[in-house]
Amino acid sequence: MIKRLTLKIARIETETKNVKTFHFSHKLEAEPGQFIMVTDYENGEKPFSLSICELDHFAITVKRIGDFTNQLFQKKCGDYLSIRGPYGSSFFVSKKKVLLVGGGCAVPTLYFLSKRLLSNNADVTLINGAKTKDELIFVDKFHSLFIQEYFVTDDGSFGEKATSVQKAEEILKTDNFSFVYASGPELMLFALKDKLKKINYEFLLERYMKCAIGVCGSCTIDPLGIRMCVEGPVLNREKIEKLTEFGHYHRDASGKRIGF
Amino acid sequence: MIKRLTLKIARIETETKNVKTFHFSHKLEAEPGQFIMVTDYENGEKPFSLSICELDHFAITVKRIGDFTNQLFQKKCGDYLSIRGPYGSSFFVSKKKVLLVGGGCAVPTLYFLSKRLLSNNADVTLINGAKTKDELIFVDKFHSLFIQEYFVTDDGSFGEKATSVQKAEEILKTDNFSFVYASGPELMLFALKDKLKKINYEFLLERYMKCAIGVCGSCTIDPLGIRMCVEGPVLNREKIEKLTEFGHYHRDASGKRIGF
Amino acid sequence: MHKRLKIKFLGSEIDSPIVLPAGVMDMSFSSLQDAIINGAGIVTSKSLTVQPRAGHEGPVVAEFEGGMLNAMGLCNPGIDDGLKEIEQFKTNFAAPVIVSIFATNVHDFMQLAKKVDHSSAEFLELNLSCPNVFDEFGIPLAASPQQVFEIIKAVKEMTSKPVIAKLSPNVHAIIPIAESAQKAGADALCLINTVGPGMLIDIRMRKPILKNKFGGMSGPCIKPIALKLIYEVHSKIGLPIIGTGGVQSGEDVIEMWMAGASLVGVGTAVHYNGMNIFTKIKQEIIQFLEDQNYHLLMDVPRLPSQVREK
Amino acid sequence: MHKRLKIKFLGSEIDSPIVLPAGVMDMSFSSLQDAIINGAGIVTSKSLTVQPRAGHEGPVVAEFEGGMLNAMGLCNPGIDDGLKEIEQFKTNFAAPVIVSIFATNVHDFMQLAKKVDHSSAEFLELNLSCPNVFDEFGIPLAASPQQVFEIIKAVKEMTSKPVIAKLSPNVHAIIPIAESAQKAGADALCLINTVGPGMLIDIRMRKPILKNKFGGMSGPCIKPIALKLIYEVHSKIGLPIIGTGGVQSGEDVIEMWMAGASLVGVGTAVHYNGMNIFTKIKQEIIQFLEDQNYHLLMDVPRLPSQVREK
Ligand SMILES: Cc1cc2nc3c(=O)[nH]c(=O)nc-3n(C[C@H](O)[C@H](O)[C@H](O)COP(=O)(O)OP(=O)(O)OC[C@H]3O[C@@H](n4cnc5c(N)ncnc54)[C@H](O)[C@@H]3O)c2cc1C
Ligand SMILES: Cc1cc2nc3c(=O)[nH]c(=O)nc-3n(C[C@H](O)[C@H](O)[C@H](O)COP(=O)(O)OP(=O)(O)OC[C@H]3O[C@@H](n4cnc5c(N)ncnc54)[C@H](O)[C@@H]3O)c2cc1C
Ligand SMILES: Cc1cc2nc3c(=O)[nH]c(=O)nc-3n(C[C@H](O)[C@H](O)[C@H](O)COP(=O)(O)O)c2cc1C
Ligand SMILES: Cc1cc2nc3c(=O)[nH]c(=O)nc-3n(C[C@H](O)[C@H](O)[C@H](O)COP(=O)(O)O)c2cc1C
Ligand code: FES
Ligand code: FES
Repeated sequence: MIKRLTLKIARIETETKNVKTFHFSHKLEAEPGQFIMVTDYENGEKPFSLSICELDHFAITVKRIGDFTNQLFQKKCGDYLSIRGPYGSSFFVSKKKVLLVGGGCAVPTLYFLSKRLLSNNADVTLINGAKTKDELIFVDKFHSLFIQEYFVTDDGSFGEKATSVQKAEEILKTDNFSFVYASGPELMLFALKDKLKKINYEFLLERYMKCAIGVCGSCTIDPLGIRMCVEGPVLNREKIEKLTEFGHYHRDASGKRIGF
Repeated sequence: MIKRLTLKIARIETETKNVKTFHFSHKLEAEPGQFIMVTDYENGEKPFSLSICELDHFAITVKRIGDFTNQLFQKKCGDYLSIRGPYGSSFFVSKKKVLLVGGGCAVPTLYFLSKRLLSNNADVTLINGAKTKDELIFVDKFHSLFIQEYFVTDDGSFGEKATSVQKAEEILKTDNFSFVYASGPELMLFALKDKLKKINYEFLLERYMKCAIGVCGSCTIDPLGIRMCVEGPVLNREKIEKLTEFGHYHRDASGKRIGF
Repeated sequence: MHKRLKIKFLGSEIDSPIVLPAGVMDMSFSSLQDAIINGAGIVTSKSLTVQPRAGHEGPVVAEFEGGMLNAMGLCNPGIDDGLKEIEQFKTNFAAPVIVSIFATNVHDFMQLAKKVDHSSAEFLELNLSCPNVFDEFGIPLAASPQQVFEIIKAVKEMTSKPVIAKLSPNVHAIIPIAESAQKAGADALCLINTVGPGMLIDIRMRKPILKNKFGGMSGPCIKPIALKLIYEVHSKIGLPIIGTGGVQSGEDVIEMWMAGASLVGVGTAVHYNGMNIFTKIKQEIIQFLEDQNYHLLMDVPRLPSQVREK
Repeated sequence: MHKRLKIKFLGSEIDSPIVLPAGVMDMSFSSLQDAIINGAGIVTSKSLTVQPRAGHEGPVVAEFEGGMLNAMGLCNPGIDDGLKEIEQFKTNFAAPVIVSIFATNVHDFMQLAKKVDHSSAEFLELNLSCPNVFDEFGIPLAASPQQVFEIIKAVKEMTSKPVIAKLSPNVHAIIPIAESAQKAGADALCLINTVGPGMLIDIRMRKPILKNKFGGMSGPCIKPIALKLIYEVHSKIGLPIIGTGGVQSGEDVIEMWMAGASLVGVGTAVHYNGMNIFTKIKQEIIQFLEDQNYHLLMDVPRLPSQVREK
């Protein structure tokens, strides 16, 4: 039984026009890739990956997209939010030379991962990609870490003009990595998968979550039937290769299939 | 939550015409003075002190007295009994020179205590008393321990003709003990208490038990209101001196007061 | 500390919101005293009947994850001896006492109520909901709005002491029953009695664990049911409520309070932690009041209780 | 190993007594398959409705000592898409399927039943007892013997598949309802749906934790209630029973069996342990059979079920 925590928002950081980081002063024992369920008891309850998880505080980084996130953006420092978790699987923390590929607002979880990789003495390279300059996030935060960074934007407004996948393909040819981690839109991940013929990897996939404790079945993925809230959201190559659903469809709140 | 154990009777030993020891092959973590609740689901459920508690087995020693114990005496080796516990407080295990005073069928718990005292290097003296020779129990078992023993019977049919209390008074005058333990009929204990003006002691008192988990209130003792199934059945001098009920009355199954 | 937890209940000022509920550690004046010493504000007697009852044969309790079953079978020394324990309690303590009574017909309830009326106890509680004497007495009275009405009405005529009706959670609609109680003149409600009843089986001996087969569920796992019923009744019926069921911490007391309880019973938790659980609970309530900047427990607001359609 | 756990149920031979019950890990053909791979003998679909339902907003679950509350709100893709998942399951697996349906009136139940009748599923289950859609639909149908009778009667005319009626534990007398179901032609009963419902409160934000306020209780703490009702119904009504409620071990399955269940649902325990709990449970059943010298699960006798007076 995971106890629910009702915490005051300790600090709110504006990352971009539509992305904010919400900080909480509480020690949460979590691993990179894991997520928490967040609610204000008014507008539903939604999953968010941990972007920061230190000894005495943690944070989530949220993109404004619909009802829930809009309401979240109205909250002020000192307001209460209720959370439960951490839930789900986490990234394997390597000791070697690894490549992190992030797209859009799914990048922050790779920040938490980078910190753990670095403290494990891994050699970390990051591709941080977005459509345009204004949507690149955590640029400063990653900058303060001892990692190799590449910034790419679809329109070339910051860093190189390329997609994360193109950049990854390029680097993987020249450099010798032992593992790839990726978090981003599903079609980006799906495209990336094709480029990773010879290397081990883990992806963070998002599916509709309701219970987040592995009982309701909302988040299962075909044809393995595994629960993305427990056995996911981080899946390894072996599992991803067996998925028929990945890159093609997902299920909505009612369980109906929705194509990508 | 204490888990119920349903165990086969491993061995039945006949101690006297009306006393049997029931052995079970199971490791029970218990302290001397503690008791278990025993049931066959047919004839009620009753408390019995542990008389033996070794690494791989334990036993209770039962006097036939009414419905429940009569039925228990019909059981054969291999029959199931269901038990829960151990429950209640236990005797302080001294390292010094101590006197154990037992009366009738309440003596066996002092055997378990003796074993623990001996392994704690205490110097143990026992008075084992009964009305008559046939009612003395555990004579052989105590005999095999390195303790100083005195046997007394009211009619002198075995050992000295005396009550346990008389004998205790006598020994306490001549010898130097640091602690007294006693288990026996309440009026014996009540009489003994008067002889123990200057020495620390613990008595095992019996009260009507139903839940044995400290919730129903059947076993409380006036005026402390403490629960004899949790804070008892072993009480120390400090508590016993405060009791107005001790030696005068107890409560039956309905809670009605019954005089001794 | 004590001042902050004072509660007004049916005209009395009570030192602490914690109630020792019927049937838990209340067979003797001593344990009632022990409850007060440890921090209860009110104590309830075991449910007393006209004649003494030895109760069911054992096993009378069985534990499971989240709670316990009990089928004590209403053991009690009878109304006369039971009231003697109350009088003895009252010679030393001023704390208010609720006498719980149980009967199976209006006549006995009236007779019992009359005796309580002559006692020093402050309140009378009607146990209309014991689920453990089904074999003997059938479906609890509290399942029938009609019977609830008749008994309370009759009892009210026998006593000037405030009457608390203890209801059963084991019905599919509580409101009609609570309404009946109110119409009949009940001064307060006690919610809830034990849940179920339930059963557990010893699979090796192929026997129900309880001699009575069935027993009422209490303990932490029934708290959600208690909260739901308290909230529902508080939203619709304007009677003070003693909230009972699964409470084991100060935060649980606040939860009950927010749901609509005025006083809070702590029963089974005594088993887990002994009577000094009351001290712990009181400290935890104070802690909450301080963290949340409330001065008094009475300042803590209830849940916004949107009145719901039936 | 498998042979020893075979059960006859409504004319079918089932490989394992373990049922994946409605609403637990059954939104996709994949998770139904996963249940079979891990050792379930039958799987049940999520309760399907005429139209798709997104269900309640979150939080939809809340945990407490001994169990959890849920108020999913009957989210499901609707009968048509729901049955597609079943057909996809059936292309790979032969294991029997129960399709659960939910509606609020006889007409919709009939329409749903007709569709299930045309599907490859073996059994039809009527969810008459969801406690989580009270606001929308009022008191569960299963609280009224009359309604239970009408719905089952009507459904039986729409389908030749065996019909299982899933009843509510939240009534003060189950027998009249089970009798109605039997008279109307139900082939089996499923006991029990979730208990309560219950409620939990966040005392810092002063809000019910569930968005729906109330949710049904499941998990280990409801097992005693399930056992009691199964035992009671089995003693008096001659219908096979799917026993569901709080089962998490092989010994729990035996307990359900002794109380009178023919098959045993394992729901919430999947949350605690994942689907491989089924493998563990099967091993534990075999262990018990061996220890107690039974060859088959079907050889294990029931509790002696003394028929009790009402
Ligand atoms: C494991 C996981 C980690 C996530 N981490 C982050 C994160 O760190 N930062 C972030 O901004 N977002 C994250 N998300 C997505 C986030 O949950 C959605 O953005 C949010 O639920 C949108 O809610 P809304 O009401 O604002 O928008 P809506 O209008 O309700 O939905 C917009 C889209 O969000 C997705 N979504 C909505 N509800 C859910 C749900 N219950 N479960 C999963 N997806 C949902 C759907 O794709 C939907 O189309 C994560 C999702 C998952 C599954
Ligand atoms: C802590 C404790 C330890 C005990 N240890 C032993 C022991 O090691 N060996 C032994 O032979 N006996 C022991 N007893 C006493 C034993 O419980 C009773 O002998 C037994 O309950 C008698 O049951 P019955 O049906 O045979 O007799 P009944 O005819 O029912 O009762 C005879 C007498 O036994 C006592 N008794 C009955 N029921 C209970 C009960 N539920 N709780 C307490 N006392 C009861 C009463 O004094 C009663 O008058 C112990 C009692 C207690 C409280
Ligand atoms: C051992 C036991 C005996 C009980 N006896 C009575 C009783 O005599 N009368 C009554 O009204 N309630 C009785 N109850 C119910 C409690 O008063 C209380 O309503 C219930 O246990 C729920 O609270 P809890 O979870 O805090 O124990 C009894 C409960 C227990 C556990
Ligand atoms: C998350 C969840 C969803 C459920 N949904 C349904 C449902 O749609 N239809 C139904 O008949 N029962 C539903 N139930 C009830 C279960 O089928 C089962 O009867 C109940 O949970 C008790 O079993 P358990 O303790 O093993 O979970 C649901 C239970 C849970 C926990
Ligand atoms: S969200 Fe319910 S099983 Fe994953
Ligand atoms: S026997 Fe119930 S409190 Fe001691």
